[in-house]
Amino acid sequence: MSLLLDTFTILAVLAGLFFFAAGTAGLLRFPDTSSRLHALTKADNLGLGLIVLGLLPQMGGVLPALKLLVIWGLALLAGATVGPLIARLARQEDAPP
Amino acid sequence: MNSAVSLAPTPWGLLPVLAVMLPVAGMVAALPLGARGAERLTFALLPVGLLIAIGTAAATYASGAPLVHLLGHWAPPLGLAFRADGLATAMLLTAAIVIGATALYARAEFGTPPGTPERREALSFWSLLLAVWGAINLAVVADDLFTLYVALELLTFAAMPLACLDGKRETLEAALRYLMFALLGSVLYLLGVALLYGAYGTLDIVLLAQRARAAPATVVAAALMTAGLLAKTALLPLHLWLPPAHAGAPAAASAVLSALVVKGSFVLVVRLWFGVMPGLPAPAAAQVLAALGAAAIILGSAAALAQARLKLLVAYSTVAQIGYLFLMFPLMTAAIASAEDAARAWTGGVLQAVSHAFAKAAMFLAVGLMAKGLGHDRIADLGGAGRAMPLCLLTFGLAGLSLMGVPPSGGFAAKWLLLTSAIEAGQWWWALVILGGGLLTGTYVYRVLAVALTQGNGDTAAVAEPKGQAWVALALALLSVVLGFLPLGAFGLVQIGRLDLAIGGAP
Amino acid sequence: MTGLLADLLIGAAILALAAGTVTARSAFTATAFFIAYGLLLALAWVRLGAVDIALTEAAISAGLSGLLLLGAASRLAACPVAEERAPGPVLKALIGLCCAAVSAAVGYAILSLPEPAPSLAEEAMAHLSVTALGNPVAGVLMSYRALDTLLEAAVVVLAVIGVWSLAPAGGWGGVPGPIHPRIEQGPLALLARLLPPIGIVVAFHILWVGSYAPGGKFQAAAILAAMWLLAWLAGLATPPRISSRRLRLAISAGTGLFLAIGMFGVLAEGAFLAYPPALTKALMLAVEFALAGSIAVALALLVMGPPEPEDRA
Amino acid sequence: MSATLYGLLGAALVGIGLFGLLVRPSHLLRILSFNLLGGGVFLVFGAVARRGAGAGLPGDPVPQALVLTGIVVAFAATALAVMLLLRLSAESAKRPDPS
Amino acid sequence: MSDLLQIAALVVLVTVAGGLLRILRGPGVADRVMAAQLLGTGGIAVLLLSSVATGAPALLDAALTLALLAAFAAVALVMTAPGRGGRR
Repeated sequence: MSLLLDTFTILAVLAGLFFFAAGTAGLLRFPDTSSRLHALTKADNLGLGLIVLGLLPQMGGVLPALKLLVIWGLALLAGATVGPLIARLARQEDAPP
Repeated sequence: MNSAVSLAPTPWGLLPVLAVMLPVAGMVAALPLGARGAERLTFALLPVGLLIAIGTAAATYASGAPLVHLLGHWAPPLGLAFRADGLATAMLLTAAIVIGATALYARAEFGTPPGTPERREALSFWSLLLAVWGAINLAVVADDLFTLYVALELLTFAAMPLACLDGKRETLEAALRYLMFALLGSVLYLLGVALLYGAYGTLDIVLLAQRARAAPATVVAAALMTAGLLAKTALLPLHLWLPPAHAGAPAAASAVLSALVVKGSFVLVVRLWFGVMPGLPAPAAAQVLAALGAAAIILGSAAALAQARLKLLVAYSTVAQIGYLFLMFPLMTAAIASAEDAARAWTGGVLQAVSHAFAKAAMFLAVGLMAKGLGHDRIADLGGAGRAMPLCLLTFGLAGLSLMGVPPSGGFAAKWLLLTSAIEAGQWWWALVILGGGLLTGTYVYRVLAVALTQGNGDTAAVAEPKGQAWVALALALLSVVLGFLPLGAFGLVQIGRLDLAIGGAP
Repeated sequence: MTGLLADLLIGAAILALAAGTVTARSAFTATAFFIAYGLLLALAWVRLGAVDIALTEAAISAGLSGLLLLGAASRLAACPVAEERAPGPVLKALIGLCCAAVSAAVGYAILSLPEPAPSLAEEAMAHLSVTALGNPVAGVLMSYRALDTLLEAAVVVLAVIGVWSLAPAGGWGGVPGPIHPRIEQGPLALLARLLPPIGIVVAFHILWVGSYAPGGKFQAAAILAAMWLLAWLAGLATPPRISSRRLRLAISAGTGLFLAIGMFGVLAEGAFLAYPPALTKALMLAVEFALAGSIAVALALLVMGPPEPEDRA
Repeated sequence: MSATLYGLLGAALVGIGLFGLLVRPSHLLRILSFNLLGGGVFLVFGAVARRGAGAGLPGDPVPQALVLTGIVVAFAATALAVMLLLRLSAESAKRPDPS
Repeated sequence: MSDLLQIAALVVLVTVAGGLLRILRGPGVADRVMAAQLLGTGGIAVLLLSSVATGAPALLDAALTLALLAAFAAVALVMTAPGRGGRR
């Protein structure tokens, strides 16, 4: 059972790492701001989400697990809020004043 | 272990704690009480604070050993101690008197009569005055280097708004420059504190005095802390912030800033050099400090002489008088062999700090009245001021005597002690500086008096001197003169608890 | 091995951000660097085994200082101040050399620190049971060096007085800081409504665990202040006027209570800030909660700034 | 090992902050530099604390507690400096520089 | 397990450091804000991974604080960004 859970953790964390790496690569390589934003949101939401998912079985109890979920929820909320604001900022920057 | 280095709690050890906590409590309460309440609270606390200071001095003198209190019964190095030695009691008394006089003086300007709405200046002034008082008391009685850091920050945070209380652009600029200097100074000090803790595992001054060795960390820490504290004390060449900040503040604030605030960091330099590391022989560094002091005396006095405005003259005079304080350093380190010379230099330094506090506070208050009465503070146009405002001019003159070092005055006693100590120690060049500084001081004081005693152009006839305020200033000036009449034996008080005596000279 | 790599990576990133901050062209860019610097510093504190400090650093450097400095940068862009004179290239190089010398001296001093390092860890742990606390850092803050904490609370009160005393003419007694228009919809309005309740719960949690685990009043206060500021930015919460007696009491209450308990120690135990053993836990809890509230209010007010003239508001 | 590393990082930050404080003409950048400098000083404390690990603790709690106090005090200092600067800018806007 | 998670934390740290390059390079304000956002999320991930790896539950609280404050900092950045007419 424990082996199964550990394998699950490792797989999920690895997947999370992949998204983080992809997000950063996108942030660095994509040519324009809006596609960079797109890449970042993916990394943010999915990367952290997968890591949280992977770590859930490793938590000793319900309360820490709940805390983990709250942390992810907060990150999602922040991403959802800041994303559109950044997009607006990017549009303003791209458009000539 | 002798009594000077003991950290056992003593009877009456609570007095220094109260000396700190009462003004701090007053500052905290000032906010909800409002300007009028803060003013009344200040006047209620003043006599209590003065009594506590007198009590501390009496108890210290009677027992011949510093008063010690362990906060929460926790002994250093884990806990914190308050330790009121002779230097601390002298400063506690000075602070109580200067704050009291300033408060009496400031009532006319910052008072809130019943029924009038609260003014910004009033609430700020009374709460900041209490904050300065608490902070300076803390800076002289705390025995822990980090607590002293907090004291320095309290002092800065209280002094900065006082310097720009009038909200004019020039004073705001001066205050910003002051703040940056002061913040840089305290952060350098804090870095030194970190290194000392890393090297010795304690920040208590008495324990450090026993443990400190001439290791690289100690030397770097001492250099950083000294540099930081000098920036806060405004020793030349780190003095640039002082004249605009002290001259631009309201008179009552200037008095406190010049008389007390710069002394807080000075006392810390003394604690560092003769408390934390008395065993470290650093004659070259002490010579450098004194050389900076000597330069401050000469250049500061010359700059004062060149000023066209009276307030700036008084502010530059502070730059010069701070220089005298640093002459004690090489005399104390050179004279480790001769206890008598070291004692003389120590008393001279402390007496200089105290007598300058009274004289400079008196001078700023008097000058403030003159500037207000005449509507300007241009020295060239002071003609007739002598007739219109005789008390103020008398105050200026008496305070000037003490600053010059003319007998009999507190300033004379201080400078005489330093002078004889310099000659005895074979460092006659400092004696020349003291004499030269006195001469320059005499010249700029005379210059003001000479103009003020001329006839003038007649439009000063209508100027009335606010008698109450003028008497307060005069009383301070008289005090700085009277210090010189005290028999030298009375100054035995300031020798109590000197850590360099207890430990100094030991390898 | 991974630890060393992580340390090197964090260290290099912090250095790069610090260098970026001091060389940045615009104040906004510099501040963005500084916020990132604060976040990374929090990671550095975790690596140093100081989770208490990591929490504080994240909340204060990256959060409150960030907002304070960003707000200043945007307002200064609108009406700039005469700058100090920049030193010439030669002087600049000279200053650079001096700064490098200071760094080298401090580095040398650190390398020369004695081995084994002097430490109060043993002593702090030995007496921890007396303090009724399980977190040694809290023990230092609330018991061994309670005076520092008390004075620090006083410093915060004094800073509020100092900031208010900078109020321009015509503003005394008014609402502190610039006034933000109410944001009714959009993502920000959502965040400003959703985040504060969560933040308050988290702050209480951090405050509560502080007695036996990393956390405590400063961290909780910084989080609470940030939540209030978020609602303020979105125009949802107008702070009370600074003439309000209640607001002023809220600022002073924590420090006042701590002082009173300190004096109570004199009467009951014969030493300032000594807690009677039977009451230790209760008194400490009271101080923790009161200070958290007062410091939260004060920190938020420090970011908001002095009241502005009524006619402009 | 990591203690020394972060100690040296702190020393480097002190130099960087000091440099910014002394050479940048903008007041706001000076205030930022002051904060960098402060961060460096706190890291030196952190290194000292880490070196003193013992009694089952990851670090000496005393310097850690000092840093907590120091961070709050440094924040208060930053707030005062920033507000003073903003007030100065408002006054300068009212009355342009005579020079 | 613990070693693997520590390596994972290191990898996240590397990607975060990569994202920092974007902060340093810019060019636009939006890019800098994005990179700061990534830094926040990455920091949370690092803290979570090390919390499990080293068995230090206190790091969860640090992650929680970081999550709250990262959102706050990002909002502050966006609201005060140049070209938005300042805070007012």
